[in-house]
Amino acid sequence: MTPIIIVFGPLIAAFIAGVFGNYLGHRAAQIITTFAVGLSAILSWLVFFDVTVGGNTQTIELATWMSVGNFDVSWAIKLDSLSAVMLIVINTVSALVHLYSWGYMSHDPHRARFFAYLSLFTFAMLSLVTADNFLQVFFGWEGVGLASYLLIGFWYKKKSANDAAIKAFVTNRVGDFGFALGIMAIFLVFGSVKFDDVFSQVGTTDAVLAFAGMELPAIELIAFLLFIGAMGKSAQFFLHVWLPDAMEGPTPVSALIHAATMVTAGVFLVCRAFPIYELAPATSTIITAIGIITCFFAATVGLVQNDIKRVIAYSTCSQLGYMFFAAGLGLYSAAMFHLFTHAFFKALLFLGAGSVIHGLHDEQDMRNMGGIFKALPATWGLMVIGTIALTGIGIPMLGWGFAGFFSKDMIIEEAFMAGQAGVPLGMVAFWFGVVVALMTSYYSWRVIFMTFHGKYRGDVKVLNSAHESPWVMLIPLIILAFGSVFAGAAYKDSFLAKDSFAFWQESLPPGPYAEGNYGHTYGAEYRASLGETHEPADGYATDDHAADTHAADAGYGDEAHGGDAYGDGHEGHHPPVWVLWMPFGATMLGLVIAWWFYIVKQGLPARIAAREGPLYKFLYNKWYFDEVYNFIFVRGAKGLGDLFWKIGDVRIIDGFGPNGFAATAMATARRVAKAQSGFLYHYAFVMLIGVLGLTLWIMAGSTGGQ
Amino acid sequence: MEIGLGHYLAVAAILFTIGVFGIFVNRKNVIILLMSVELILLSVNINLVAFSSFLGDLAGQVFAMFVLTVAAAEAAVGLAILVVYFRNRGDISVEGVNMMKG
Amino acid sequence: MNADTLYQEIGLLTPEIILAGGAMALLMIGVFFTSDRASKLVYLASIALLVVAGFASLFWTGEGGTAFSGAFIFDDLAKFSKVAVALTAAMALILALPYLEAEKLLKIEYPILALLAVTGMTVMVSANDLISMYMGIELSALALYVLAAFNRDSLRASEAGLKYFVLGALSSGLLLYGSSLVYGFSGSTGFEQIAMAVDGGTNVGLTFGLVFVICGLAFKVSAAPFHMWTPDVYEGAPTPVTAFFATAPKFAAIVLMARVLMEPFGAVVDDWRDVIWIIAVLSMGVGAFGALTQENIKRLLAYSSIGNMGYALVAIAAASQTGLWALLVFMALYMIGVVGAFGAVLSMRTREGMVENVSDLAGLAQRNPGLGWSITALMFSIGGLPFMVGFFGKFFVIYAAVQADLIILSVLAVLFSVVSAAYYLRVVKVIWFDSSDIEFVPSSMSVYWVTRVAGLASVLLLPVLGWLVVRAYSVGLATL
Amino acid sequence: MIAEIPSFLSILTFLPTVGALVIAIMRFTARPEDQAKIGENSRGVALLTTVVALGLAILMMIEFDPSVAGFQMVHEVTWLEQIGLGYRMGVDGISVLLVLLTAFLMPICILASGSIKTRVADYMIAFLLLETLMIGVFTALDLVLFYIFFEGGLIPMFIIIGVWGGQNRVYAAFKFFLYTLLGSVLMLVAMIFMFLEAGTTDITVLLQTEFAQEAQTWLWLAFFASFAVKMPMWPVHTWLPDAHVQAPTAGSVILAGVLLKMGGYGFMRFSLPMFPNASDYFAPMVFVLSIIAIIYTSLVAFRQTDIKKLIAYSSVAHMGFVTMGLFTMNDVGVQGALYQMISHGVISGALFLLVGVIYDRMHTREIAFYGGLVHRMPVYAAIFALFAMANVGLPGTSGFVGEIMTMVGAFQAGWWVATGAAVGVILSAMYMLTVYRNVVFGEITNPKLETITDVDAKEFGMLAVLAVSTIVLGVFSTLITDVTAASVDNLIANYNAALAATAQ
Amino acid sequence: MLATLAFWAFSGVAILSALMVVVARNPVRSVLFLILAFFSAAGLFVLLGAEFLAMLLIVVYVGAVAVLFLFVVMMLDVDFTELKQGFLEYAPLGGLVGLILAAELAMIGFTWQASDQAMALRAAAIPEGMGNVEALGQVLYDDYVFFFQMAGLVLLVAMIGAIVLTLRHKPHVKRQSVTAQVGRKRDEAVELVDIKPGQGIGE
Repeated sequence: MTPIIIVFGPLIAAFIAGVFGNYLGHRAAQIITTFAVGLSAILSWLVFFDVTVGGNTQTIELATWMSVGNFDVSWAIKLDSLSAVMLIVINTVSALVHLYSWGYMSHDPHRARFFAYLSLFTFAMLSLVTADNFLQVFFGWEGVGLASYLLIGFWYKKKSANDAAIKAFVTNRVGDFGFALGIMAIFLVFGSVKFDDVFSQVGTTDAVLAFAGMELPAIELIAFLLFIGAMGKSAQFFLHVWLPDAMEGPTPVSALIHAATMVTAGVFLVCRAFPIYELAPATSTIITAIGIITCFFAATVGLVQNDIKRVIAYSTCSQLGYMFFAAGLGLYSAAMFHLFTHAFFKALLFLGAGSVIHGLHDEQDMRNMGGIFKALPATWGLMVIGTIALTGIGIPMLGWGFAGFFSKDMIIEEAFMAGQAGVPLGMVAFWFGVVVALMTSYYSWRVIFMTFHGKYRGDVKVLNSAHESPWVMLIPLIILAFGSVFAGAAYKDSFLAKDSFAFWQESLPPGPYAEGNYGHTYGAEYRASLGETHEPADGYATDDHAADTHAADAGYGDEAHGGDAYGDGHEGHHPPVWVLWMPFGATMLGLVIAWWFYIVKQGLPARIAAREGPLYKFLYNKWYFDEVYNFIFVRGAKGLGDLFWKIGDVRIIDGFGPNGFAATAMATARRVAKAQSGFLYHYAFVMLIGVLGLTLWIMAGSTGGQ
Repeated sequence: MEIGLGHYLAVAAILFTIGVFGIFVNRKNVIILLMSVELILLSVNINLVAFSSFLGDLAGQVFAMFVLTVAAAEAAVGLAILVVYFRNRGDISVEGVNMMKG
Repeated sequence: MNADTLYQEIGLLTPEIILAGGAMALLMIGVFFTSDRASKLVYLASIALLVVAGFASLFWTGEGGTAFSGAFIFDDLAKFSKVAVALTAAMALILALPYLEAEKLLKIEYPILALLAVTGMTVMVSANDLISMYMGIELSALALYVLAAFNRDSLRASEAGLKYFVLGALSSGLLLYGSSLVYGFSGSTGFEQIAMAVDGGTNVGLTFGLVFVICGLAFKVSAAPFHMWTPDVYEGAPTPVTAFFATAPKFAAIVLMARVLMEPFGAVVDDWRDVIWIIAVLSMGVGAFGALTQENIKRLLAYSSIGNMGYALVAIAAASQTGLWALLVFMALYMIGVVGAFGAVLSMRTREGMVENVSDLAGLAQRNPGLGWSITALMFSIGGLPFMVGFFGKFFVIYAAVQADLIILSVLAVLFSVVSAAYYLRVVKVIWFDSSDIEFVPSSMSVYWVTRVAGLASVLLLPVLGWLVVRAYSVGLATL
Repeated sequence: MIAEIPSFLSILTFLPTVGALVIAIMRFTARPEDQAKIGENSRGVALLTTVVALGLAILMMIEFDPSVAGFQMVHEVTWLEQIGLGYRMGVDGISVLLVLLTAFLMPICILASGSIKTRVADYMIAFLLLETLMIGVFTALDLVLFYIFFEGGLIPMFIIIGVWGGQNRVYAAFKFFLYTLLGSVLMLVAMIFMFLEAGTTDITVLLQTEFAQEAQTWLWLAFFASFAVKMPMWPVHTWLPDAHVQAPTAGSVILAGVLLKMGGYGFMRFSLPMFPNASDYFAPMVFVLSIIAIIYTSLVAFRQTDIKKLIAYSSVAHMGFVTMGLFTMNDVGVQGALYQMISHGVISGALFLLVGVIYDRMHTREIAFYGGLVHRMPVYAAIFALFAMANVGLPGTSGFVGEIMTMVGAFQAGWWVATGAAVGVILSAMYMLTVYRNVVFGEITNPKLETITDVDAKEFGMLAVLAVSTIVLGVFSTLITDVTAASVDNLIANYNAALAATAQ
Repeated sequence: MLATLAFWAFSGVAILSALMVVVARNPVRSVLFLILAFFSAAGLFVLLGAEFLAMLLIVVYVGAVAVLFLFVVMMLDVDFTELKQGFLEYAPLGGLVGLILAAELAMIGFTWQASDQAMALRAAAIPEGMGNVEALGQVLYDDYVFFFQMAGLVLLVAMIGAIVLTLRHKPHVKRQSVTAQVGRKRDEAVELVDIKPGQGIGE
């Protein structure tokens, strides 16, 4: 029952708030939705502990969605560690965002609708992560797309908001296109779209699909198609264009959807389908590459943006890049860990930015801010915590730091290790990870300095009326800040280290770090606790099997067996010390540069910007993606549409078809009528011609016929 | 040269053609049309009688007789219609008979 | 022949005797009593005579058979056709009466000539000899020439009469010339003898004669390219006469054509099928395209009639039992449509007089819904669209054609039916979509009811259709 | 139970005709001054008739046994025994839902005709006749009977478009009529050929008849000519936008909701089972045409300035999924196609109703005229959003189920088929959201819209019923697939058996 | 030999005069040429042994039909000089068609082949030793009585038709009314009119 309440509570609340919101009033709508999501949040923590600690994974089948022959799809709630992690992330952030919105949206006349959308989104996201089959994931996938569309376009009067909403939806649809094809391919190859059925067969299939003229291993193809879906949802390079524009929506939306939850769905999908990706080395490499590019690209663009939300949006994009290259390198648990921590601090940053915007009466341009930390001290403090968490400050050797320190540094270090072990692009990922960490630090601190420090540059009237946010907005921030500080340290072991075997159980491989350092003790312990042998009983993902395939198939090296690929288990699995310090150093360097530019040499950046150098313009215009896409796709579609319509339909099909035929018929008719001249001799002549023609015909071939 | 059935048939054919020719080449006078029709009927009669003679069968002659009868009746009706037409139009030019067309 | 056989055989001519004798009797009455009232009585009596003749054929219980050394035949085909001819002629006369009264054309000669024409038609459908074929055709044709010009004060009518006469005479010439060749080939004018002669092999002379005969007959059914008179005569002749032209003579002529082709020349189908094929296609084409631009509704119906005769010829081209009964079903159903359509045309009378343009029907569905609905149903029925009865006519025709492996012909037939649907639709469009303030004066009872009953029948006759098809079916089986 | 009497289907089919006759009698016996009153009364009669018909259709569904693959409730009257014609009615899993759909949409159409103020009685008669003909198409078990219903539907529709349609209605009505007629006359010849081959027009017998390979090809093409136009498939789709745009709201609803389905039904009833070899042979062509239809018409829809035309083009695209699914000849594809037909009937019907709502108020369908409707019509905006999303194929709505199942089926037939169709899914989002933005969102720029009123109770009721249907079907698709499964499986089994038999 | 000569003479005259019927400018001449053609044809009939038909042709055609034509031509009193133009416009094509037709038909004639059964199928073989008229009479009122009656009907139609089309009761023509004359009464015969002075007899 609990899982059902968790998933459907928000839906019911959304329905009530959406349909009856006008009758019940905004207040009731707020309370109902927040209560429902809050309840879900509390229950999901219970479920989380139940699953990860108690080991109570379960799948509840609610109803049949589709059932045609083998194509059997259920509405189900699958609870395992992976979905449990997602549940708490989603519900916690969502509940806090709901609460926060009480304050943030307090002046909006359409609050009820807003809360309905938020709850609807929550439902969709929950149905996504609790799916037990790919199609239900797709349901949630598109559902969150819808909610995102609705929320981005919430202020429907603004044309830019509407355009952004459509852009988000359509771009996501491009990803969904791949996802949907992936599902079809899965069904074709495995005869089912259920996770259990599919994953139990992945190792045994060697199906080959001819695709676009090439013969591809089915697994690679499926993995790639699914990844296209993930790219769309998680705003990876090529399909990232919608995310910055999505900031047109209210800030709580950005926090919830475009930072903490929806955009991580792609990561979730890759992790969920890791048995497929483990057998798809080529696609994994592509994922790594895309992750690296995204990570770097978004960071570069983030360096020069002036809109506070856009900077954070690019930051999100960049962090998602980290997660993806982690997943591409096979570090699923690390990716999930970063997803988990990122949810807290990125939500914190967004909500903090929202607090700033709220306090400054909807001012978003950082060039019009500065030195407002006095007016918004609590916000300042919380934002700084968020920034520290994001930039991942911590002391490497002590194992102490903010949330981002554990998750991000882990990814960078493991990338190095993977690179050492020969995983393609591993070292590239490492170096880019470091560089991007520098940039992350720079632009994150830039936000803090530009916003809160220095001289105020905006309208004085605004500053005078600037106010700190109400408690209802600050409390969620504080909770998130708490998470940003401690989530990393608290869950490091569970996600990545010694507890990870029990934590993930079968839903994810704990990763090389855990395997390398604790595999022989805890892994064995865990296996023993399950009473299993090395032979997998029936599941798809006993850790051992996963690790084996990991090593052997993903080409991590030629060494005998997986666990040792990262070094000798007894000696531990540790990168060199300089590697540990690299991200830290980069982060600090970024902080210093930011400080120098925005505190010491105030005004220098503005002058550089004013000079409009080519690099600056290139970055400021987001590598000209929008322009290129606009030219190719939007104008292309319009042009093709016009071509097909005005030339194809009107001129060619109608022109030669019905209209042409009608014209011909009328012309023939006129000719027939003209032949009917009214003159007797013509009539007689026609008759004679007829006689003559028929007789000649008969003479020509007495048995012509047909 | 022996005169055979073919000769008679050929004569009938020529008469027939002249009659037909008269109908569609004539522009002058509707009466000529009626006379052309009589020529056609005459050619048919020659045919019938010739066949009758060469087959040794009376039916052809009987047929020809009825054709003659009907031709007379036709002439009467045709001329009556012509008279009516002339009364209405005051002219029997073939060119003029095209009030209705299209 | 002696008196006994004459007495026996004369019974087969009951309908003809009723019609001819009745006509002569009525002529006497009409000549001696010249009042308008007497004329009207004669008129009504003629209708009664036609009905009686129709029923006399229908309820003829004798064996049937031939008379006058095989020159005259009374078989199922003749019986069916005589009923149809007499009844449709009666309908045409019923429709004509109000018009004739209104236009001061009610003279006793009109019904008398009609009766004599019908007599000719009944002889045509019973013809079993080239001479009786010719005499039947001429008897009806001469009467029709006169009827076409009956409104002798109208230039249009007299022009129509003149054109009809001249071309008709030419076609008679063709027919006769062909007949003479056939006679010369087979040595006899009787159809049965011809059949026997033909069975023993043909030669080009016979085929020539056959083609000439077909051409002559094609004129009578107004099949292309011998159709040229049709639009002009339909337009020029007084409307009731046109209605008469479009019904019974067509039926008689097509049945005659079917009989001539299928009985004496049944054995040489291959010789004449091409000819009929070409004529059928041309007719359907001319009918379909010719009508598209027509404004005058009588002219439009003329082209429609040409087209529909093309379909009838398709059935003949099938040259089978199926073809024959399909032809009968088609023609019978077509007659319903035509009678109704001309009833509608005769209802188009405004205060100023008759109008006959398609555009004059504008807005009829609102002004005069009964008439509007009837014409709609009739147009769709003539056009052969389902669910009207007319559809079944075309259906069976094409059925016959496909059965005879005339696939191309069937495809052409249905394609032309699409083109022709366009102008039937145009009439419907004018009735339903356009609006105008032309007001028709209420039509007389007879026209009113004939039009509406025909309209209804073209929709609701489906149950009766089965009976009709079964009748025609047995005719087909019995005849060939 | 009433559904057990043998002529039940005939009663259901001809009940609307009886209603039409009642109205006709009222209309023709009334004095001219009473005509207006008759018009109003005729609405009541029509509504009552259609509701009763719907009730009967529901009874039929209750009585229907989904586990049986063959025809049920068969009613047979021999009519012309000598030549093998008959009157035969019956339903199976393929047709039964289409009957229900028709009966379901009709009361809505009658209700949606409130804006018809002229010649109401004629309008109602035409609609009721149309209902008989539409239901008849799906219940007829006789070739000729089928053809009569199939073609007969053109006549009332012609009148409906032509009399109560928009500006360019005459052109549209003619185009609609002649285009579809041209398509189907060839089928008539083919039907007659089959009739002669099999000696009967009984569809149940014809389903067992094996036609020679070469004949199949020609027969298939002839049927294809008819059904492709009716569907409509690219490139014979151009009648549809015109007809849709010009037809009155209810006409568009019926056109999109039911008439287009006749083509798909025809494929399932005739082309696939009767000419399996030809179907197999031509399947790639159908795929190509379907994909072109999906992509091409989606792009064309994107550029439309007339909202109804946009939806019309979108219908063509969605029908592309149906044809694609049908010719995959696997259970997912075919059932998906059937599902898509039902679903599209509901969704496009609702979309046309939605257009009708604003058209009734403003008398224009120009997208540019509108904008910012959400300010004045929030409920309308919400419902429109729902159906826009359903049209886009969002999971959770019935539109998705049909699309995904057809695509899954298509992927099995060939990856490129599904890929092409999936491109259409992207494009559908593009045009649908764009039009939604332009009509509903933004500021009210047109002062004429300041006074526009939101949906009234009647409109809301109709739309709500459709909305609930869309969502329920989107979530519990087995409601439909359970009914269709047995028949479709049977169809596919026979198809494969026939192919296997000829392969040897 | 004489018969051969006669054939050529009759047929030549027939064809030439037929041609003149068509091409003569004056319709009166056309009629006269028509008569000539009939005479020639009658000659051919005699050659073929159909004396009765030959007589019939002259009596009926020349005596009745042709004269009727002549009457009408004269009655209609058309200004024939106006009706000249356009004769040759279509003549080449028409001539071509005519030539082909004639050639075809003549070819048919010269290659004529009757059916093998033709002789056996004859309905009324010409009896031996009996004159043509008698032979015809024998069959005409026996086997062919039906056609005879039909011919009567045809003539009746022609009569009715001619009368109904051409007979006119012109309003300005004074006609004798026998019944009115006979039924006259004395008191109707004279009307007494009182004429007032200076007014005259007015209406």
